[in-house]
Amino acid sequence: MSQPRSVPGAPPAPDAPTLPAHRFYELMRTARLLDDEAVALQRQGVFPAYVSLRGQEAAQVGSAAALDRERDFAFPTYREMAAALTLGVDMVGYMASHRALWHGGTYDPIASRFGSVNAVVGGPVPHAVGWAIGERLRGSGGCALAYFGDGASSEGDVHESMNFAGVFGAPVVFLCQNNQWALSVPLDRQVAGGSVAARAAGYGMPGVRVDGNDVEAVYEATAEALQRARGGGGPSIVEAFTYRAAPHSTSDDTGRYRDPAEERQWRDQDPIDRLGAAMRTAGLADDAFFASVEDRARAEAERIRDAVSAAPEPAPSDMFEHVYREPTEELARQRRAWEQEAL
Amino acid sequence: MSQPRSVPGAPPAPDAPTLPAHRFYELMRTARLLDDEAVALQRQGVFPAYVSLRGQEAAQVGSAAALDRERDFAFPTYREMAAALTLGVDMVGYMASHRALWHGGTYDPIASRFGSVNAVVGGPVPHAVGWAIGERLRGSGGCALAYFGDGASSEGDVHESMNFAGVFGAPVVFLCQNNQWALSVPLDRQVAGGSVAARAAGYGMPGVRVDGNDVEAVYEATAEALQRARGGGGPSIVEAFTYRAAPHSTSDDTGRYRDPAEERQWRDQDPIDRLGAAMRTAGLADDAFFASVEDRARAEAERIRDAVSAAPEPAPSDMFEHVYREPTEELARQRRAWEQEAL
Amino acid sequence: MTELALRPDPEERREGPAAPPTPVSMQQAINLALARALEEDDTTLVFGEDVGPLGGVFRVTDGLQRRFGDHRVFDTPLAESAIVGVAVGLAMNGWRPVPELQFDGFAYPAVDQIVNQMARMHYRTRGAAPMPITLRLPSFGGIQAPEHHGESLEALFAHVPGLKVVVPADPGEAYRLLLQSVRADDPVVFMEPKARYWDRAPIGATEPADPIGTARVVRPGRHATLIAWGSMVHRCLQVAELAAEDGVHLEVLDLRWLKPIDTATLAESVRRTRRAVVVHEAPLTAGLGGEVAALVGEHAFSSLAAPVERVAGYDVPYPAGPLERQYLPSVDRILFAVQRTLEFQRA
Amino acid sequence: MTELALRPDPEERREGPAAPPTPVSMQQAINLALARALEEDDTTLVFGEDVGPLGGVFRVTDGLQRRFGDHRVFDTPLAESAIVGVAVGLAMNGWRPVPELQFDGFAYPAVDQIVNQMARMHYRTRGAAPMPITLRLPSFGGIQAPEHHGESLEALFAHVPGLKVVVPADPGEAYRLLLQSVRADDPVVFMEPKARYWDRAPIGATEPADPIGTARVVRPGRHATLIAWGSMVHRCLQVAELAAEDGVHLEVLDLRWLKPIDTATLAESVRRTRRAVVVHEAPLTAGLGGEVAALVGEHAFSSLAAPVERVAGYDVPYPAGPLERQYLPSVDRILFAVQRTLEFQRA
Ligand SMILES: Cc1ncc(C[n+]2csc(CCOP(=O)(O)OP(=O)(O)O)c2C)c(N)n1
Ligand SMILES: Cc1ncc(C[n+]2csc(CCOP(=O)(O)OP(=O)(O)O)c2C)c(N)n1
Ligand SMILES: [Mg+2]
Ligand SMILES: [Mg+2]
Repeated sequence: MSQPRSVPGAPPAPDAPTLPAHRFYELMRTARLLDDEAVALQRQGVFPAYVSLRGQEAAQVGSAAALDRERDFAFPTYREMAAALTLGVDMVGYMASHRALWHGGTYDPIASRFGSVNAVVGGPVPHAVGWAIGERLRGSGGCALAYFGDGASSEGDVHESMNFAGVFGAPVVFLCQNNQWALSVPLDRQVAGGSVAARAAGYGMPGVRVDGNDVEAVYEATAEALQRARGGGGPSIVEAFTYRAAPHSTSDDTGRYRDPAEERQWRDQDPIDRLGAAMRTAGLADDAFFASVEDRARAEAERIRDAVSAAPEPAPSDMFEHVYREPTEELARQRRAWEQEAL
Repeated sequence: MSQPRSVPGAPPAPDAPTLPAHRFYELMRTARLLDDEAVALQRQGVFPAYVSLRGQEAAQVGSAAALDRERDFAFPTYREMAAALTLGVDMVGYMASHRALWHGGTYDPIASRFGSVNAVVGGPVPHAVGWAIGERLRGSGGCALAYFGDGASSEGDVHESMNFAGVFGAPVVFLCQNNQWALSVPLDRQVAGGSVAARAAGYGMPGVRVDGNDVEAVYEATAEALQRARGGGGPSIVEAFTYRAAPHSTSDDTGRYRDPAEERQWRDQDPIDRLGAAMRTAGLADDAFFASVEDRARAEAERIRDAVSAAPEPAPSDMFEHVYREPTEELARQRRAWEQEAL
Repeated sequence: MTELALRPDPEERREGPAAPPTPVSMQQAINLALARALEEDDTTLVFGEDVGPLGGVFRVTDGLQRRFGDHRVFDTPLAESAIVGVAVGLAMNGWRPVPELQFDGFAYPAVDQIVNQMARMHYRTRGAAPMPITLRLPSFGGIQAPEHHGESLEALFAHVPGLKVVVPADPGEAYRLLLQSVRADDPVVFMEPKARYWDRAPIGATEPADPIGTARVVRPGRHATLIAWGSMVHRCLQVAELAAEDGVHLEVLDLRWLKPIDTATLAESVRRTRRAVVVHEAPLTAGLGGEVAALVGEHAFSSLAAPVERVAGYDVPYPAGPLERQYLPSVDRILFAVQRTLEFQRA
Repeated sequence: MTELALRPDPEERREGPAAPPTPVSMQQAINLALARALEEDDTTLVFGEDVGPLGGVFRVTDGLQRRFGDHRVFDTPLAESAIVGVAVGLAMNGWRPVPELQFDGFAYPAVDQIVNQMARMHYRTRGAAPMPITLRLPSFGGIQAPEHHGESLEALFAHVPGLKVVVPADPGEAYRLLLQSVRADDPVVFMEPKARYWDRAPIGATEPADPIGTARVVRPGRHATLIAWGSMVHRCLQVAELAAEDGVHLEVLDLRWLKPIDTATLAESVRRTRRAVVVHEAPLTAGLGGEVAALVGEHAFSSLAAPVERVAGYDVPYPAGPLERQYLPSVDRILFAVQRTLEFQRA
């Protein structure tokens, strides 16, 4: 098992091991436990709905860990919880989006260098390009990373973004998590040609498909793309080939459209189990390691679960906040009317 | 010079020669003279504006001639006058669009199997895909051909269309006239990677770039793509690499953005001159041929010019026609009000 | 590249529509209408994101692919603009497309194809190109959904020449209006109020539909007219019920066709009641309530005893779950407006 | 892949804006405002299709790239949705983008990025993401242009929470309102009336702008208020001129900010004149005239002596050249409406 050069992800907890694989493992395991907690919260009626990232932990942790948190900026969709975790985003604020406390979440996306949760498939991808062009103009050396799915690759915005970035040589990495399903539509009915990475050549940029369940492979590919972008080499596509192990969301019913055998087959490819086994084989981890990770991960998942469950609902008047920076009299009037009629 | 197998374009005039090259030459020459007439009509104030296709005659005649006029359907942009001519569209009705008598022109696009003039860059491309899917469902064996430019290739709609067609295996040919300019923006600031045909691989479909000023090469490439589509082989991209020899439109000023030397250089590549010279060399045409073509082409261009100039303006009340098939009372009311106030 | 290979099971095809259970949900009513449309006209096609094996995120197309085959009912790539653009091309080739866009907020990427192409193709071609498209759009709020899943685009569509726009308020209406829209030869935007998908009622499948562009009085009254569409019809009925307890008799008008609007019925009602309150979920400013107020002003000016009241969403982006209740017109807010209109005194 | 290599010529950079010739065209006034915005704030960026060497199809950005360099003023690929999306990303990274969409009818492909992203990003991020974008949009008809080159999208934009929308009517207004929009920290859709690009007037470059959201009375009068924006302000002034000859004194109100609307000025005027005619180019149904009529009804009901008249485009797709004159509100049609409002008798 090769070791990445460095992992500029979240600073390790004081008592955490320091090898990248150890960090990856702990992040993935924490994400998994938190994901499980979130599914449970939905069942308990605390979350109205939740989109699980189960199976995609390696794709998210590996890619996010490659970012420089001082300079780079990630643009997520609605399924990048493990990426948020890796980047040190306030996870209670992140989960607030799933509790429907505020659509974008309640963390500060600018300070976190991790955009708000965004539900428009493909919609945030051009933002990454604009951010990257701006960074390049300023010469500050940061890179943007745009997360999107196999389904999103069908949207016009994703194409416009790739072409735009190619023309400008913008420092952006298009990180496709190809989990082989876009809700109920399988890859072969979604992506003509079957590969998002293969689109790169048509834009004159490098594109690579990596095993998305191999966290180090994803890390390496993303780091390479970022390094190239940072050096003025322009954009690239990294396609992490993985599998959406859970239903699309807690409202979904996979029984209607996919074969449970496929799910079982991919269960053997679980990215966390794979890394764990490889670490054992390589002598990088023993029972004590796994036990201590488990303790910390569980504590963290439970802390976040409890905090998001306990988070106060937004004040009703929050509805009128942040519509504008420079408020309008008309909106103030509506707010006064609301105060009289609704409070 | 190789000869295409057959040219199912407009039936030859009674006294016209019958070899494909002869037909191509005459169509291109007619298109050129009609184009010149149209530019003149704009100068005279008969047309409010005109978009010349000068330099692209081979790309249009060659591609349109490959279509089966009984079964296929072409979707043009605003610059496909020579394609319309080749397909036997009522050219007075076509030119009516440029005289601003009716936006889409006054020919019948369904009967002509040639869509209305469409000014939205990229907009008609998904129509071709839909038409082709419908044709395939019916099993009638027709193919759709979508014209678009290098600039259009940047639009989301073009990508969504290519991917959609790829997924459905739709019988459609994406015919890009890459004339190296999108208004004032040159190819290298428009198309990342530089080639539209190169995008095809990313959709798992064949793509080919041909010399767009070689009418027979364009014909061959289009015919091959159509044959494949008709046989169930799905969509392809044909990129005819050519040059917009004239300004973008009669309102344009190329002096602001491109080097006259480039224009001069491409003048030597004029597709009509090239075919004429090749025909002479091959012994397929002599002075008498060129003289007789010239006579017929001029007569045809002048006939169309005179007819479109003399065409009646639309009746003001036409504004209220065709908004719906099943008219609404509200619109009838507005029409009555208009009759009282405006007539 | 995959093929449209799956053909309908001929056994299932023969069956015909299941006898409508009584009562049925709006979801099922739309499903039954789609099945009937697919059955009665071989050129009808149903497609969109996840409408096939999944049966749509609201199960509205449940079972249709199995019954009619995946050449008649099919999933598309995730590309709203192309979905509408493909529908336009299919229509030009003689088909009768019934595309679905999955959620209201995801209709925005298709606005160009809707406005510049679907709505204008018949005009542009001087009537040569048929354009009998019914664009189904699960719409409006009330289900505490994530962002973009609770939008009200009716004002946008109602402004576009060449479109017709309709919103059913109950299962029977949904059944009749959808069949009518599919059979119509003009493009119709069919906005389904998500919050009512689970309402159950007998659908009266054999009742004839009223003409396109007609509103309906769902509760007669004499003191003021409440004008609404979709879910807000129900809210207005609740309000009318409450007001009746106080002896105030409110007429509730389900406008339903938002383009063309039934000005005659609207004007007749308000001329009689002399007071009007229009209620919608969309933000107040430049919402369709302005159009309704203007029409009332134009056609019932002399009868009007008070300004037309508008009760609408606030001019804020659609808020998250717990705030939705505050955002949507509530019974209380409508009652306040009724009170204002009843108590109005000319200055 | 090409680079943003060209840097501004330092000589030219030092010059500052050319002293505005008096009078200047609206085109030039906008150019001067853009130059000033680029000069006073290094984070301002101007981009769009053909805005660089060509200087825009209306020459509005003429010379700006040469003067400020192609890192500040640059051409984009032909992709409207990405143009707005890139502006959103630039704004998130601390820039002040001034993107142009080439023509009104080509704003439709960008509607998703405008509505779902640009207008909501500040809200979605609870104020964390600045969004000081000014989206320039050559708008409206009157130049007998090809299809899609003469649209009126103001009702669509005015309906979107989070946006501000403004339309200048003359060169001085264009100069001041554009600078104000660029300096403002909220997204503004700046709709430029193409038909007035060539109007010349002194621009009063040092005059302060009125606050955002204020209308202006361009001609006082007492018999009725004409309410308009953009080109229609001029048409209304013509009408007022003609009416004055008959002793009818019309007030002309340039609404100019269509979001937020200056309800106070509007109401004050109509309370005084007791009659209102709203004029716009967009199709009648669900146009912004409905909003204006509703506001007048709400705020001046007791003063109103007649229904608010609406003179608008018809509910048809924008017609070709020779029909445009028939389509746009004409002096005659506005005069008819004035006559109706003056002669109105309560039933
Ligand atoms: C523009 C848009 N259209 C439709 C939807 C509804 N929708 C939400 S997720 C989804 C599937 C997305 O698939 P993919 O991009 O592969 O991401 P994944 O869910 O697999 O992570 C769909 C259709 C949406 N959110 N946005
Ligand atoms: C959606 C859209 N955006 C912008 C325009 C304005 N416009 C008209 S033609 C043109 C350039 C098109 O370039 P290309 O696709 O290469 O075709 P060409 O004009 O070279 O034939 C532009 C920007 C338009 N018509 N449609
Ligand atoms: Mg996916
Ligand atoms: Mg071109």
